[in-house]
Formats: sequence, C-alpha cells, structure tokens
Amino acid sequence: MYCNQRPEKPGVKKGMLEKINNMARANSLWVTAYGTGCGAIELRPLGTSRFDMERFGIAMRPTPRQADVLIISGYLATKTLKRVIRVYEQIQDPKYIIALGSCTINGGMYFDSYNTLNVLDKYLPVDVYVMGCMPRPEAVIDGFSLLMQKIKDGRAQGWKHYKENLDYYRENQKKIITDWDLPDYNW
Amino acid sequence: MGAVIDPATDPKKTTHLYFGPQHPGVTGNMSIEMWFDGDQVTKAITHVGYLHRAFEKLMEKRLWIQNFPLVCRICVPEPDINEECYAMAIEELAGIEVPEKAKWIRTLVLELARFAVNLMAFGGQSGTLGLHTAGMWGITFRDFVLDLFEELTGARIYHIFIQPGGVRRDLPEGFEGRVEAVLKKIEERLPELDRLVLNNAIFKLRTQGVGIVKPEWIEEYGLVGPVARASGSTRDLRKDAPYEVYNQLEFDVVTETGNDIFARAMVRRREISQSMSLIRQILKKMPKNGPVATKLPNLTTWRVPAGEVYTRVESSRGEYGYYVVSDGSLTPRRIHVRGPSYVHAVPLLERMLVGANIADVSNIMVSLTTCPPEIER
Amino acid sequence: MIDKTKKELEIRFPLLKLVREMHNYLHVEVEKASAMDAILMAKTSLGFKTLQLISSVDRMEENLFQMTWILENYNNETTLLISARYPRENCIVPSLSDIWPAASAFEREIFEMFGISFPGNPREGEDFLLEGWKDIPPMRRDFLTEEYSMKLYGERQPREHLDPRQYIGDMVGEWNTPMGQKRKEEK
Amino acid sequence: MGNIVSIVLTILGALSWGLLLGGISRTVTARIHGRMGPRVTQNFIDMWKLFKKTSSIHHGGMFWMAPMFRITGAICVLLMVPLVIGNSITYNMSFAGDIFLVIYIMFFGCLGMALGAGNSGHPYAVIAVSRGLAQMSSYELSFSIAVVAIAVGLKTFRIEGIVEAQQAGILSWNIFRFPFASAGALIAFLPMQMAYPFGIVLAPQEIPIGPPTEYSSRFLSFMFSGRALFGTAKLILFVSLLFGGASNWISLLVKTFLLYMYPVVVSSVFPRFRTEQSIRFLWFVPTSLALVDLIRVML
Repeated sequence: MYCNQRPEKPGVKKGMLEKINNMARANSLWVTAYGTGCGAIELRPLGTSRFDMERFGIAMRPTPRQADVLIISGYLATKTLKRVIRVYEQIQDPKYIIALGSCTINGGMYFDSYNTLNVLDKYLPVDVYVMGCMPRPEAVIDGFSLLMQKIKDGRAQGWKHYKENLDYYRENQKKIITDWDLPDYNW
Repeated sequence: MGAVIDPATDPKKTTHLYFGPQHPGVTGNMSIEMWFDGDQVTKAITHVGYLHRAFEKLMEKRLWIQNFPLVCRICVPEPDINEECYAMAIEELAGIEVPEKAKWIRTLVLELARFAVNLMAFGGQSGTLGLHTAGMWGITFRDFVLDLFEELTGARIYHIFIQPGGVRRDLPEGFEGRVEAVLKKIEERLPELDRLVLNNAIFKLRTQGVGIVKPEWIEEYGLVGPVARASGSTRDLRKDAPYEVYNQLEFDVVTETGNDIFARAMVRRREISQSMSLIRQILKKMPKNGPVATKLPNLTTWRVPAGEVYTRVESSRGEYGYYVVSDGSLTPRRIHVRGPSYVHAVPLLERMLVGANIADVSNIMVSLTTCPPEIER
Repeated sequence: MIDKTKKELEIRFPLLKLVREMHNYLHVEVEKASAMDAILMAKTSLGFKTLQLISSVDRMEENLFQMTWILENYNNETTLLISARYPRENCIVPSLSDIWPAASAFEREIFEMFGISFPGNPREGEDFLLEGWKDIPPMRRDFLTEEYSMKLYGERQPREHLDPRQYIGDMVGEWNTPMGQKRKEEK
Repeated sequence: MGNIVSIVLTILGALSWGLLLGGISRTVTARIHGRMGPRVTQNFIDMWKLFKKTSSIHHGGMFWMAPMFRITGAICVLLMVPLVIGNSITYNMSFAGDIFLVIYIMFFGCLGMALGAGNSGHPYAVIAVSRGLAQMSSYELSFSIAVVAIAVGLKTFRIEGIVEAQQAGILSWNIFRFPFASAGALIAFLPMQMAYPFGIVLAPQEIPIGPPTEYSSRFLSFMFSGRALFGTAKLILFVSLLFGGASNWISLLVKTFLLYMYPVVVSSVFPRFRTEQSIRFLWFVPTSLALVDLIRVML
C-alpha cells in the first residue's frame, strides 16, 4: 500500500468484470506528455486533425500520476533513463509502455554511441514496439491499436512483469546509471 | 560565521522548483531548475544533456557520406539545415561545384522547411498560453508541407535529400502545381489564424512587454535569428552572406523593434509570408533542365582533402554553423555543430528568466523556439 | 574587407600562420601564448564583438589539443577563426567567461568532453551533457565508444535476414530478457 | 421515502448529464480544432477506467478527503435548487435554504478541495491552490453582488421565489430585468467553470496541472465526478437565477446544454490570463457591472 515497500505480487484477475474493465482500459488510454526523444515530433501531428488520436480515446495528460501509457519516443540517453524510470514508477497500475523507433529496439544508428541504450527491454518492460526511424503517425496509431487489442485480451502485463522481476530490472538499471540516487521502491 | 547564503537561493525565502524534463510547458527534453520568491524567479539554471547521442563522436567513426543520416537528426523540426551546412563544408574542402539547378532545388527545400517550422512555432506560441486552437491549426498546416516533402524526398521528417555536389533527385513532374496548391490552401486560412492570435487582446496582454531581449545583448551573447531580429537587428545570412541562390531572389529582412515575445511572434508570422513569396519566386525562376548533382568519386574510399572550415546557414531559429576539420582520411577528424539554441537556451534563458513570473516561464522559453537536440547533439 | 584585419593581425603577431582565407572569412593560427591577446585585440580594436563558438580538436598523434575560437563581426558579416595549439597533458586554457557570458557554456562542454580545464570559469565542473561520468572524457580520440557501448549496454544481436521486414518482424523485442522470452512463448 | 428516491435519482441524473455534457464539449472543442473528437460517452469510459486503477499514493487523510468535500458541496448545492418548477418531486431539499446558503456551500466545496490538494505536498498543487483561492474570492464578490441585486429587486432570497417571479414570459427573465447584474454573473460563471481566459488553476503549461496533480485512479475519478456534479449544479442554479428556471424536463436539458456551451466556446478562442491580470479583471469589470444594477435597484 505504501510507496516505500517492496511491491506485492499482483494476483491474476479473471471473469466477466475484468473483461469489462479491460474494455474500458483499452478505450481510454491516457499518455504521459513526455517527449523523451525525437519521435515526439510525430506525436504532435497525431493530435491534430488528420490523425486525431482523441477519437480512439487517447489523450495527453500532463502528469504521470494520471496517465496509463508511457511513450518512449526513440533512443534513451542514460541521463534520460533515470528520469524515465522515475516517471514510469510514478504511473499507477495498470500501466503500459510503447517504444517508438528502431533505436529503442536495438540501438538503431546509435548502436555504438557511449550514451544511448541499445536494448530498452533490459531496463523497462515494453508492451508494444513500433519500428521505423521515425515512425509515421499512422504507424503510431497502429501501435496503439495493437496495444488496445493486447489490453482487451488481457495480455498487456508488462507492469506485472516489472514487479515480479524487479531485481533483474534494478540490477540492469543500476549497472548503467552510475550515480543511482533514486529510492529503491517508489510507486 | 556560517556559510554565506546566496539570497537568490536562500531556502528560507525561496521555493525551489524544477521545470521538466517531464513538463508540458518545456520545449523538448530539457529542464530548468528555478528558485522562486513568491511568483518571481530569482535564479534559474538550465539542465541539458537528456538527448545527448554523441553525434560528434559517432561522426568521427563513419565515412564522410555515412554522416548524412546522422547530421539530419541533430535538429528534429528542421533537418535540412544540417544537411545543407555539412554538404557546404564538404564542398568547400573538396572543391566540388554544385550545378545551377541543384542550387535552386536546395533553396526550395530549405525554404519549405523554414515555412513548416515557422507555422508550427507561430501556433505553438499561443498553444503555450492555452490557446490550443491556434497550435492545432499551425501543426495541421505544417502537415500539408510535410506531404510535399514526402513526395519530393520520400520521408516526412528526416529527408537526407541534400548530398555533396547537389541533391538526390530532380523535382517530380507537376510538383510546382502541388506546391502552389498547398500554398494557396494555407494562404486562405492564414487570415483566420491572424485574427485568432495577433488580434487577440489577451494574447497581446500576455506577450507584450514580457520576455524582453535588450538590443545590446545581441552582440554580447551572439544572438541570431528571430530572437535578434525582434530586437531591431537586421541580420539575416540569406541577405548578408548569401549562399545557394538567395542573391537572385527578392526579399526584405523582417525586423521588429518590440524586443518582446509579441515582436518575436510577429517576426515569425511575417517570415511565413516571406517564405511563401520566396517559394513562389523559386518555382518561377528555377531552370527547367540541367543536372542536379555532380558525380562524386567512389564514396567508400573517398578522402576529403585536409583542411578546416566553418560554414554557416540561416535556419528558422537563426544562424547554424558547422566547424569541420578533415585530416585527409576516410572519416572526419572533428565536426562541431553550433546550433542557435545553444546560446538562446543556456546563457540567455538563464538571464531572461530572472525576474520573470512563474506563469511566463514556458512562454519565454517557447518564444525562443529552443531545440534541445542541437544543444546536446 | 578581411584584408585590413589580416594586416593588423600580422603586424601584431608576426608568427601568425594563415589557414584559410575567403572574402569574408579568415582563419589564423597563433602561438598559444598570444592567443588571448589576439582574441582581445579582435574584440576591442577589430570589431569582432561576438563569440560564436569555442571548439577544440584532439590531435592525438601530435600530442596536442587545437583550440579554435570563432568570432564574428556583426556589422560587416566577417568571421574570424583564431586557433592555437596546447599540449595534451593537463591541458589548461584561459577562460573567456568574464568577457563573453556565452563562453561559460562552451567551456563547460569542452571540459566535460575533452577534459580541458578553464581556470576562471565560475561554473567549471558542473554537469553539462553527461551525468555521473567516470571514464576518460568521451571526445578524446583514445576513448573507444564502440567498445564502451558493447561493454555497458551489451552486444547488439546480429542480423540474420537481409529483408528488413522479416528481420524486424522476427527480432522485435525477442531479446534474451524475461519480457522477450515471454513474447517468444506467446507466439 | 419518495423524497430519498428522488434525491438519489437527482444525483445520478445530474452526474450522468454532467459527464455527457463533458463529452459533448470535448467534441465541440475538437470540431473547432478541425478534428473529429472523441465519442460522447468517452467521459464515462474514462471514469470507469480510473475507478479500476490501483493507487498507492499516500499523503495523509486530508488528501483523501478532498474529492469528498467537492462531492459533498456539489450534492448540497444540487439538492438546494429546485430542478423543475411545478414538479414537486424534484424540489428535494430546496425548502431548507436560500440563495446565500447555496453560495456558502459552493465556496465550502472548493475550500475543502483546496485544503486537501494543498496537503499533497506537491509545489505545483500549492501554487495552484493559492492562485485558485485568490481568483475565487474575486469572482465570488461579483457573483454575490449580482445575486444581491437580483434578490433585492425581486424582494426574496428564496430560490423558489426567484424562479416563480420569472414565469410571466420570456421578458420577465432576470437576464432581461437585470441585464447588468446578469452580465456580471455570467462573466463570473467563466472562472467558476475554469474556462479560459480564467483557467489559471489547471494550467498545464505552467503548473501541470494544479490541484489534482498528485491525484490518480479512484481519487481522480471521484474528483471528476465531483466536477461533473458541481458543473450541473451550477448550471441549474444559473438557469434558475437568470433564465427563468425550467418548467419541464426538456427545457431544463436545453437550457443547461446551451449555458454549458458558452464557456466551452469562449475557452477555444482565448489564451490564459496571468493570475494578477485575471484578478484585476474580475475585481473591476463584472463587479462594476453588478454594482450598476444593485445601485439601480436600491434607488
């Protein structure tokens, strides 16, 4: 319950009610307005008249506390990773991560850079990857619809996975963030 | 005697606040650390580096031509400036001549990019004050220009269209007509945007007399672009040190003397009209036939002659510079990028924010149209 | 219009070396002892009142750092580049931050990237682009970014197919991580 | 017994109407932007989703109470105002108080919310609370003067009495009988609904996003339902005060709908004031407008 304890392992919920809940979750995705990389430039057209993500119930929220989805839009520098972990842990469950762009998949063109991660999967649980450099707004919408489908089927369980394998993720995170000064359990 | 406490950061009298990096009012991924006395900022420190991708290091590892996909990613909203600047440096070092038609196409691409960015920035200025309607319209208009880019270069954002000695391909058939159609469509809607933003009493109230850039700061800090031109400077590299075919086009440098955010928005608005006229002139005067690229040597073994050069191009945010050092090997020795945001977002912003109201922080920041990736590269 | 500048500099600094000259562009190299004099002279008597950039080049083979100050005259649009070479070990270069406020940020970056120290800069040593960096300064030629990246972020998995669609389709997120294994099983 | 049923129905009906109006307003805003906009039922889905999210944020009891204060205030206002005239089941508790009690309860709801949000310890929430209270005291002034002008003019403080006095036809509506006071009250309605240019409390680009910045999941859903209820209550109050009340259900829905669209449309074409600009405007313009009518009535 409190934010300075190790997270409990969440139970598995099933049944009719959970299905309705999942339908509601899938149709109301609130995104943290945090442009972590260059993919953020294509998130702006996504809100305007041609693509209009609001008709799918996707809206931007200015604070992570009220959001469900964190979009990692491109490469992550180690300095940003620290902030992203903090933002991700502030989002309340259930929460999802969409990773945009080739550089989150395998480092992309920055594979030999000393300051960008290569495989985001080691540090945060990614639910949907969208490929491309940079992904077009249509591709981002496609990613969203994939995420919606996963939520409806109850398969978007990255947040549970993160809690269950917290030690694994923490170890990897601490390996590259040399001046780790975040609280270990922060929700 | 205890330690001396700076009155600007005295914890008993000031509030310590962080703006960003997760903050909707901050342009891009950067943060400002501030101390407030009531509503007023007493001290501000900008933190950058969240987007540091080590471009300059990576470019030393790659072939000269392989760097084109890297340089265009230095500035996300306006990538063509980087390609142009880098190509100009290589041409200067290697002594490559650019064919006449390629120069015209390059100018067209640069002007279209400036047009798109100014549309977004002009709308974004009111978006940061809560007038989302104008911001939405601005980005929608920009989308039409991105369609043109897609047809011409095959990509919406990162074009990789300019290469040393020319451009990648000629204009497609009937492209002029489609550019004209887009310009016409946007021109019809622009008066509405003007009425919404520039005639808006509250927009004027929020922007006039706020975020003053004093004219004497221009030389002291090295301010460029719309920020300098809104404070009475008449400096525009397209006029003062013309590159490509800007000396064959007719235009006047846009200047305002308001020094404030409203003057900067006004400069951007007038540059939108200027870009439209320039694009029309380019399409009219452009030679119909001719080569669009010179033949380059085998690119995998291409050694650019040793030398050092600093090339400059006027972007929508101001002067963009590339300092390129070659030692005659397969890869560059050193490339240093000087983006206009470097000075605007770090020393200037830290100075401008002191004394500002908390409500005006993001307002001031957006009026400088800082682009964090070009600070940290 | 650059001739006058060149002449005056040559009178004052006879050891000056001309690097490149164009009609509104001059690049000179001076002795390291007279670099500050040349910059101050350009500012006070030649009208180059603006500092555009401070850059440095690592010439590892010659055991030198080349510093370049790029100055600009806003009145007649001329650029002046002044270079000087400094020994590579414990490199110390005078700071310009009390003359130009913008110099402070450039010098902080160079300190971080090359390890060149600028005594007199009041904000030297503050984090600029990197955070918690413990290795040798990354822009030095002897810092190997690819090895560093491999060591810290793990190897990038090799490409098995040449068709990008198949490659991405197979590879997206199926890494050797708990989340990646789960994705593989789901398929 | 019948009374309790009607109270429950009133609250549920007001909540759904408030949420539906919110959904419609999102669509209207989107159409002004040139977009399609979300479904009209989007707000219900959002509420359901928020209600089923977990929350592990802990800032003490006061923090948890804040949305409750809001809802309590909203329900009290709702029950004090007669919904449809002549329809005795919708009178609920309106025999119990007068217009001043309603104004007091409205203030109380916001105050409780401010106390709770200020307890969250987030600096942005604290800044927003101080902004909001400063603005609230300025618009409450002009609203109260307008209400006093109307009440003195009609010689009654009872809401029923004010509504009954307007039944003689469209020209007997208070908006025509007291045009200046009505204008003052309608300007004060914009900051009440947090519409731009007075939206300084929930300013996402300045203090993201004000008091609810730390609230999530269930608390946020309570907060949103509180806002929807409060919005409906205010609409009904304004319809009763200025627009002749509602003689049947359809006129109630139409009048509240039209009144709701007024801040939505104004919001789309104005940026925000700064705090002191907003307060200066509210102290000066609507207050003097309302005073004109008050002096006229007193003379």
